[in-house]
Amino acid sequence: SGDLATYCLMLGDDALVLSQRLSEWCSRAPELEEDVALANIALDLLGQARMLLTRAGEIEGAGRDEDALAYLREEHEFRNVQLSEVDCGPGPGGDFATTIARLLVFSSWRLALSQRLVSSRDPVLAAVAAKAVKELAYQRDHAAQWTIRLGDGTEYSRERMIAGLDRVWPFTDELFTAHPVETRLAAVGVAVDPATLRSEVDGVLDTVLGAASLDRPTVGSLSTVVGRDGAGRGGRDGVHTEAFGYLIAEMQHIARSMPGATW
Amino acid sequence: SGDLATYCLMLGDDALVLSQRLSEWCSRAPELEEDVALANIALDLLGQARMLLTRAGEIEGAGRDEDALAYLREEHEFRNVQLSEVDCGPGPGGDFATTIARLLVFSSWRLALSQRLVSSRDPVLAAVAAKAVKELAYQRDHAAQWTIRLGDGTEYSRERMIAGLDRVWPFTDELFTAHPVETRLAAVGVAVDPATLRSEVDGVLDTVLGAASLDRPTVGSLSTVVGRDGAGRGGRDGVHTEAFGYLIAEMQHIARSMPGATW
Amino acid sequence: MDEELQREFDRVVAAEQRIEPRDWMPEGYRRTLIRQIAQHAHSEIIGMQPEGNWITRAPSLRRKAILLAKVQDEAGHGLYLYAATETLGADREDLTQKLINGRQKYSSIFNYPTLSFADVGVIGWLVDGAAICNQVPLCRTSYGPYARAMIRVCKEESFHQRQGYELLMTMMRGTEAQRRQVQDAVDRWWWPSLMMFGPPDDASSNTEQSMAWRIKRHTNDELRQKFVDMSVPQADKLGVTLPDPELRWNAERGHHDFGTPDWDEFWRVVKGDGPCNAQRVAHRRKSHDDGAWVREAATAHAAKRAAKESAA
Amino acid sequence: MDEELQREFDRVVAAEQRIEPRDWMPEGYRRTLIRQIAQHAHSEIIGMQPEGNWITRAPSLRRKAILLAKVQDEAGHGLYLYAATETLGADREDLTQKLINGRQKYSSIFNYPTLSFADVGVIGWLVDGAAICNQVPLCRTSYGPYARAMIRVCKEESFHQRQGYELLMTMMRGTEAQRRQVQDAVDRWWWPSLMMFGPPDDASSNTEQSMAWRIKRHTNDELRQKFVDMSVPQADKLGVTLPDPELRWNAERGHHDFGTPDWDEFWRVVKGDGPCNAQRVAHRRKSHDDGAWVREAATAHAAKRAAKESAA
Repeated sequence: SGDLATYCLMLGDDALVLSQRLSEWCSRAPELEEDVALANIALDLLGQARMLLTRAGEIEGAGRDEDALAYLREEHEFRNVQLSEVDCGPGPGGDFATTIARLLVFSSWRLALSQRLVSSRDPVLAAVAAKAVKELAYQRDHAAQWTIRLGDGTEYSRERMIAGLDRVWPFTDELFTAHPVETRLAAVGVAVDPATLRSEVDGVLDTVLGAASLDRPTVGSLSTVVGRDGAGRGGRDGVHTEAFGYLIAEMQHIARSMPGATW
Repeated sequence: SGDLATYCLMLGDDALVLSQRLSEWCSRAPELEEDVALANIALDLLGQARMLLTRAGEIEGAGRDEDALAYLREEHEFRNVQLSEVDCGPGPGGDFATTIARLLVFSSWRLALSQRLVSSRDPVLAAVAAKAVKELAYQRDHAAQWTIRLGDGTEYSRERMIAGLDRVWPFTDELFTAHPVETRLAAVGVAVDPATLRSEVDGVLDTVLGAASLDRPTVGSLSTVVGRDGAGRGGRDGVHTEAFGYLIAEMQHIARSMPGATW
Repeated sequence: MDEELQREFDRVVAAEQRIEPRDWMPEGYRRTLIRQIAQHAHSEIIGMQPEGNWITRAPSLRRKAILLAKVQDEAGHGLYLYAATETLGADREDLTQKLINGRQKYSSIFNYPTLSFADVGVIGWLVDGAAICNQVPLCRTSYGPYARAMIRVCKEESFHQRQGYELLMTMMRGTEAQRRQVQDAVDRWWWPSLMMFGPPDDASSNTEQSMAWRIKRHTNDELRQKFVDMSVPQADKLGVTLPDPELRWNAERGHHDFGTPDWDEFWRVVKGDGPCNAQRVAHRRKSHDDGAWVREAATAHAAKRAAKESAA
Repeated sequence: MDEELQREFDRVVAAEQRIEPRDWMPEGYRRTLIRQIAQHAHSEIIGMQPEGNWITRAPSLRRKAILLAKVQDEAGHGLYLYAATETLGADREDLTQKLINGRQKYSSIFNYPTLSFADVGVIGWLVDGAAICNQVPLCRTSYGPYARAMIRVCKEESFHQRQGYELLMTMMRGTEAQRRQVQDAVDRWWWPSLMMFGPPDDASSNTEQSMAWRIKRHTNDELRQKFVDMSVPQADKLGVTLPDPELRWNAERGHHDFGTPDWDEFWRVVKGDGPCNAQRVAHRRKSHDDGAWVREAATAHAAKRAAKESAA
């Protein structure tokens, strides 16, 4: 059950952190329709995060609710994949194309994952996944449409889309690398071994990139930071990118500055 | 003595917050020499801030040291002028010219202030001011030289310099508006009434702008936020700009996340 | 001919019926409506900024979700209000240019900063509250698409208002620091909220014609009084003090007496020197400019696709 | 003629005397030195980023001041190292272009992220420590300006190293969370620090010629051993565990035995796929590009001023 709580944190943190990144776009999107769409996606992910964090806290049984987990953990206690935390714009680390590239990869992967989790032996995970499947299908479709528009729009938008994909691609390998927690839970039918999703997700991405007349990026994946056992460690182990600390600082500041407050 | 502690906070916070803003440039300056120069200025201001905050804490007598004051106050408890907190770059709110424009105004004002504070009847303020005078003369000179280079450089740099001055100008009135604390302390020879500095500072600025063939900006000063007594309130009363909360969040996050830690 | 059309228009308006996009209407009516609805749309869009300022820092996930949904609603309101102007022949891009060039206004209330999370609650309670007072009568306005948009907007706004008030209630039951934040926010937003109804009737232009056209239905001072009367008991229940020493119940009038807003400040802020005017417009301009290449790409792609389809 | 110059050059170098900028030197020596010093300068400049990452968040004002001063020193080191390359005829702008185009390297250690404030201390202790091991012998290198730059750099680096170690000492006396941060940072930085001495001697090229030229004075493995021997007692005193199960004292050799770094990882990171390679170079490129107009303005202004002065 320690594993199950950790697994809920992993999936919950992915959603929480990407939701936070997407909400940075609020009032900054290229058009009003997109302000509405990105806020909608951020809201759906936030909803998934709240259910998963709440569930993680319940299993843990130490009295931590969704807010204790979101606002009072240190950076290294977050278990999200690095793809979700990278600044893909509107900050200096990206732009709208980079945001779309990340959303395309993330939602394609999480949709495939959620479709399989619907048959998880854990009923809560299965229920969360069932709800998420519809939301993620919309997200993937939204990202795919923009990928095609930008890839097959103007010469400039095509350049931006290629640069955006190059920027996020190094973070894709992590999505398909099983963490020991995932391996153990997959063996008992609770979790999904993400390695088994790769060919399906690759197929989806190839279809979208094909429709956008874009090539699959050739940039390699990032070398991971090595821990004391010599094994590579990533977001699932609490090892994040430098940008993540700033995201957490902003997200947690009010909650941490006003101890004992109720909201 | 409540007034004196507050006055030390005001001047200390000005220096602390501008130092924080300037240190954002670190590794981002237009040339290495400027990386060194801006870090140097940030360091000098940080040094002034540390002496003044320490002094404020001592007078207060509640056991707060410089770190308690810097890291554990809420946003509305900071007493710095808004000019020091505005994002003038490298963030999206400005660029190098805006940074220089702010530094020119700030250092000209604070130099004039410090020159007068050297004869304060409070010996600590006098000593801090005496040390600061040399540092501020360098800062003002540095800013003046860049104002001239950018104002009388290329057509583009001239445009940027004009835009930078326009951006910071609305915050200048606050520098010369006496807060009741300043008025009371000036009456007893401890503080300086900032209104009495205006013509001297205006003269300096006019000289620099003249040498750069730039006109004095015509943009008006900002309307202040009105408090319950109907009087306008600014940074000296703890009313700040929206950008300030983000600065504080970043600055305080580690200190607040690790209670009881010693550094 | 024109006279006949004018008579029919006058009859419809006087009978409290609706003018629809294809109906004949006087040019002044069309122009005034476009300006009024555009200003309202601009206000929704600019209004996203002061509240959006707190989304990434909202101190609980529930409040983050509520706030994100609210700001999303504002974008939605902006969208259908711009759509309403388009039924009058206006062009959204043109109106946006007018906004970012400062040639059209938005509600001046959004030129004040949001300085703590309590501001989110107070904006919901007072600013949305004042907006509702202004807008409810417009649900019966003479122009059909505008009236229908206002019905939807008002419904969502009152939902937002309740959420804002509920946040303040929760904060007032919290820590001393939270109560201080609420009172401080009320102190800062009360007078600007009163100014949302516009200058006093004796200093207000255009009211008469707008009244006749049924695109304005109460005077500024009437609405302001209504808002004060509505807010006082809410403030009591909340446990906050409204920052007006002249505020008291006048049994004779059956209304609250209250002080005079600082109209000098009002005009300064309207004219551009408010604490955030430059910031709000610069933010909007930057977002619009930064997004230009995306909108161009979407247009280019749509054209390519259309060309392909017509070739097939 | 050239042969005679070469003989004189060889004599000076062999006699441990200094070659100065105006002295004759072989082209290979000049080229190798430029590359080596430039790489060192680039490392100082790129090295500002991982530590600079913590300036705005430093958890005490004293640590903020120390860190800011340290990063400023790194900019200073970069400046005088670039100046040393200029005495060899190199051009700083050209070298900067080579850095941001990926045609010249910097120390690969800076391709790892700094993930907590403890990293600032560990970089001081281990990374600056390893740098000092590498650089102290270069204070006696054959090229005068380089040797003199290294003397100054080494002096400041050992100051930085002591400050880093002192931060870690303070953190280890602090809370459990602080001790965890220190151990975690040591776990992450230990192996990359060992890699700073370069590949094992049997896989290292150019060493022999550089040794003869006295621009390299010990082999990679010698320096690595020295660093390990120096660090083990420091780690003991600190109370942290070095993440190498094979690490133990070998009384026979009078040195510590230790495990083999993961050279595959080393080469991957050198070749560009480290956690931060792309980020570090993009940051440098952006700063350089964003500053172009400022440098152009300074040049334009200087030209105007010169023209005025010559006209006067």
